[in-house]
Amino acid sequence: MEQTTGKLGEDRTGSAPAGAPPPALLRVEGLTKSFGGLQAVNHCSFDVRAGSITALIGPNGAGKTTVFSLISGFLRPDRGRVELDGEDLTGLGPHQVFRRGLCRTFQIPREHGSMTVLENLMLVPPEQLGERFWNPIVRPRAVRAQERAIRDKALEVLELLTLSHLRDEYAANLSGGQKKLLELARTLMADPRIVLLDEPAAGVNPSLMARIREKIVQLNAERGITFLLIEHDIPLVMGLCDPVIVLNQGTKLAEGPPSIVRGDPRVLEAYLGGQHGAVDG
Amino acid sequence: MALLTVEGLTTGYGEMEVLRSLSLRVEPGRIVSIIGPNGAGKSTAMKAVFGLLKPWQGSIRFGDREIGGLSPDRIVRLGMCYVPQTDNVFPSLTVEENLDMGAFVLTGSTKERKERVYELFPRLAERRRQRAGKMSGGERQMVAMGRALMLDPKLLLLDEPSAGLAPLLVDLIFEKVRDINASGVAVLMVEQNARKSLELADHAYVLVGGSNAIDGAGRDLLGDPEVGRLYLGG
Amino acid sequence: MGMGDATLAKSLLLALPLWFVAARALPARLPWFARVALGAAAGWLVALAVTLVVPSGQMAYLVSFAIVGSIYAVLALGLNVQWGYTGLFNIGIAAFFAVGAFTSALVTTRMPTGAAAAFSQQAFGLGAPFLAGVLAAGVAAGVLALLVGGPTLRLREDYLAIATIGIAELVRLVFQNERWLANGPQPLRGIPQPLACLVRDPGCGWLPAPLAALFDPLTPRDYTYVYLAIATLVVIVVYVVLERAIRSPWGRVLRAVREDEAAAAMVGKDVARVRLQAFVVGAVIMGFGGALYAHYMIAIDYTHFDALYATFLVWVMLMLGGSGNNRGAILGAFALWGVWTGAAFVVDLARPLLAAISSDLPARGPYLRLLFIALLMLFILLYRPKGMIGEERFVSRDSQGRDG
Amino acid sequence: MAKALARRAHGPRLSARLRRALGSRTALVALLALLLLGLWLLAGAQGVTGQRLLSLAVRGVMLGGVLALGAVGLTLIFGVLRIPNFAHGDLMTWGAYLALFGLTLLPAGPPLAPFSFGIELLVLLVLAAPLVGLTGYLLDRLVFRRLRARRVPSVILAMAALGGAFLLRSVIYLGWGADFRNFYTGRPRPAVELFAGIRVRPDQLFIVGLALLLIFLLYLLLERTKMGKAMRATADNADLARITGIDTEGVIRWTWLIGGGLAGAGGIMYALDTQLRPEMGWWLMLPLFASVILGTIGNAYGALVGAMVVGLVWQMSTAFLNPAYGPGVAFLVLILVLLFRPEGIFGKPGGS
Repeated sequence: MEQTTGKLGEDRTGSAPAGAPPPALLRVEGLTKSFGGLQAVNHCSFDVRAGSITALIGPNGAGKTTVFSLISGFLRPDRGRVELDGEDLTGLGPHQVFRRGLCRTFQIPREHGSMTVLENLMLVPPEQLGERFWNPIVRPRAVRAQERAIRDKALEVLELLTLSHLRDEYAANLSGGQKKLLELARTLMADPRIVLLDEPAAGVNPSLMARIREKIVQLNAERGITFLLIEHDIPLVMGLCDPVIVLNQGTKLAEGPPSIVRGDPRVLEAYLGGQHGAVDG
Repeated sequence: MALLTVEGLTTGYGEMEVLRSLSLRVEPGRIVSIIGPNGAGKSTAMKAVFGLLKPWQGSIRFGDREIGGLSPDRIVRLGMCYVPQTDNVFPSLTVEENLDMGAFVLTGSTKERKERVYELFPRLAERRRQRAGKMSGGERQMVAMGRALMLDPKLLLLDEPSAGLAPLLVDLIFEKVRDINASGVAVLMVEQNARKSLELADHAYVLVGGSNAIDGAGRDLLGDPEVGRLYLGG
Repeated sequence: MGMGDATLAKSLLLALPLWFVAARALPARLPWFARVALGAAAGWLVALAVTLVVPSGQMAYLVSFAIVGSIYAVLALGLNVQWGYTGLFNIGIAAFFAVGAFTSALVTTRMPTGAAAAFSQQAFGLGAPFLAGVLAAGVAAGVLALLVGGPTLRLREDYLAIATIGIAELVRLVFQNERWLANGPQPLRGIPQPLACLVRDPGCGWLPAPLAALFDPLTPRDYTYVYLAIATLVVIVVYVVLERAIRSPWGRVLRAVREDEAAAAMVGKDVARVRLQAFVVGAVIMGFGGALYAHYMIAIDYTHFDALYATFLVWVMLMLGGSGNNRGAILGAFALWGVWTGAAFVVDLARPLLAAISSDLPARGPYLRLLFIALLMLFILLYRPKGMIGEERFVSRDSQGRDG
Repeated sequence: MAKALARRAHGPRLSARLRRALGSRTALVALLALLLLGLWLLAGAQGVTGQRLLSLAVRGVMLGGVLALGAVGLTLIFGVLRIPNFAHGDLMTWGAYLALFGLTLLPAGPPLAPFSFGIELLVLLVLAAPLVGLTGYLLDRLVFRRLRARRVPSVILAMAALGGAFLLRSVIYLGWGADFRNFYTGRPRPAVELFAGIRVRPDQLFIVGLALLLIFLLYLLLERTKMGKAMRATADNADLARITGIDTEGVIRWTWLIGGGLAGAGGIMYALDTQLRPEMGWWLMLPLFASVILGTIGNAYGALVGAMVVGLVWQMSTAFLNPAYGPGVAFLVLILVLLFRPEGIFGKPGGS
């Protein structure tokens, strides 16, 4: 198993025959991380298929958010490897991972509260001309032209997520659910290949939740964005995601279509507490 | 009379409401467990009881005294100790010094109390000169529990004592909880390991979405299919 | 030559900063050319009135006050980029200030020759024009910032403070001890005054005749008027450039990093690089301030760049005016410099009282100002953390959705 | 073999591994040893005799002792209260001037041969050092405590400390002016031979002795007393200390009294060895912070080790460098630590 990574893995992505299962866009292998004696993530391996909406579920403390942080470069793994479309991401910083098309959101939204919604979005596109100190002075026209283009794109994204009416509102003034939508909107400004959503439904009222869910489906279908999401709202996961990956004790416990995972006694066991369940049945 | 009575407790972080009108009771000398799916507000309930979060509404009574809004150091002096889930030892202090810190508010010799803790956790007695930061997760949990016991509390709050521990250690920790309880200390604990904690608890509350869903004797809930349904959402 | 002629030239030189202030103060709905014209008229009228009304002795004092105020304003603007917009705690302003001053001095002076060479040493003297000196000052300060910021800006924030204290000390030690570099403990003299030909007798050859005639009545004693125009011009240019940059995507990224580092990294911003950029830009501006100082003083030595004058006062200025606000930085610089110089008069008046307390005290009276400023700083921190006008809330230039 | 190769492919990138290796404790210690060796060789190449180098090393230990008195307090305040105390150097100055003030009040006795000072300086040491601690605590009550209540970030605390530093210095300027002063003017301070031709002044031996004594007393306090353990506990985890019922106000009080007191004693010793100047403490700040960071923030013993290293490097460099650059050499040590192992010798990698 271990030997099959290097070249072979690349070949697989490169020349997948038609009809074969779609290749893995994101591949996590043997990821391990401990904090002061506590093993948060333990030889965790899984693949995320391109074009899928994959869920990552598991009981509290299973290491889900840590896995997200390891993938997106906010934490360095002690061991293991993260690959995006065959490219090694391990050890890159968050901004480098971002530029390769992998965006994440936080469980508690991290909006820039003192900026307007529109500014929050306009911040996102990488390598903006005006981000270099001298350009606004030396090349004001080019900077403004680019700003306008970015603004148009931001307005489009806001339109898509039905947030247009809030564009000049300071982000700090948004409701919890609106902030979640804003997080999603920010990832869209980067034309991501894959988006990691950390509990998109937490603290969101049902009607807004329905909208977020609808948008995820739409973005997945229309723009081909792959989603990997951590979620505690099990009904939501069951209706939206395929496959579902169950994490327990920092490692993958089960994976499969929602109906099968749900019927898996090991999963219920993990939730109700019997780590033994998995071992001694 | 109940040792701890929580009635209609509502609180949260910032603007986010996490607990909605939560009520629970702990009788003297009992083990009470709070279980529930992720994000149900279990740890938040614990923090609110211990004064780490200000209640927005409702009352928290310890004995016959209202403690809602008191600071943790005042609550400690009333006889309630709290063991947080993580970062619960002083890593650069030895085991013995960690225990000394537990008895900080006491004056006079604490030797006898320390011996009692060592009796309960012989493993700590062997390692009393070792720095807590160099110990395994299970040993740290014991140090933290031992430190809380130094004050001879009437009520011990445990936040997920089994989190992150290997299966064998989980059993050991639960055994210790039983021993602690047998020495006359009431225990209120939050657990993700629902099955184990239900086996142990005299009474248990299942929290869903920040409020009580069901409660009952631990053994009864253990066989209740409703509990599994609440976890995996119907 | 009559007095009246000099008044005209002086008032024209004074009109420059007033023009800018007036044009800014006029309502924005007026077209820009109207604001420029009205501002010019208003600025010149005020300048003329001031020159006519205020006695020339006091006027000279006011002008030199305003020059130093302008130099401090440049330093405060530089610090505002670092602290106000990015949250970088630099307590080694003196380092960048000193490097700027000595660089400009070395670039613009000539190597001492003849007898002077025995008393005065310096590593090089290019005799380059003032502008080249200013630019070189900025570059040198910026390179120094790159060297200090590189290893420290990726670490926790207080490490930068410690490293900047260190670099300020190191820079001071170098200029104090290395005689070959910039005359060591002795002052480096003969730093040229830009545009001095305006007040000298042959006049500036390149100036068109009518203008030359206008400035003709000025005597070398009036040079400070010329320098005030130069100093305020630098303040205006730095201010305008910063305002533009801060309202561009650059400023947006800076604010994002300061407000929430992790969130900025989440949207792909290289936090360490953004910080380094802001740190360098701030240091370059401080370098300009140093150049401005050197050419005003004509002779400089290491004692001019101690932590009190070159770092602490600048901090209190920015905090007093309001960090995160360029107008606040300028306002704070002038206000505190006013307090500092004004306090000298108060201390003078209090001399008999001080003498009554202790015979040593009158001579140490000036230190009362330091006591006062230190108390002021603590007061601001405790009771008025936003300063006089507070942080400015704005959105970057093209981020308003309304006209889109 | 194949398995080993595969494992390598799974491991972190080469750059990351290299960084980890360079950031290890061994690497840092080796680096510092190399630095010292380099200084030694450089001095040797310039024709400095071995005896003089040895004598410089002895002086380095003495300077290290003075620095340690400041650094230990600084690291305690940093670790327990999270205040980067930029007023610490000026607290040292304050101690020296308080002693100078006391000397004008007390009758000057004869020197306690072979030392240059009389019994009165020892009395003043005992009086002035606690006063410095009290000054620090006062500053905390009036300034830091209010800022803490607002939960400001640590840079704001650093800024307040900077304000405190200049406040203290202005008081010193007002009281004593800007001139250089000495505790005793005109007293001879002959050097005696220690061993192998290494000559030191007896005062300097006293300084080292006192520094070691005070640090030993601090060791007893931290390891044996309840308050000392509570201080270490608070440095470890302030939130946990609070919920355990530790008297955090008492911890704050004692941290200032001890940290400030040690700074005061250090200032008096430094002034005894050199001179009194209002800026003397300010210029010590860089070596102090270098010692603290080298020895890991919050670790009192680390600060002692750090101070010794800085003292040694400082003195050794004077063999071939203008002695004025001593504090600048401390800067070099600081930058090396920040580049390779910012958590210091005794810290855990990745911990702040």
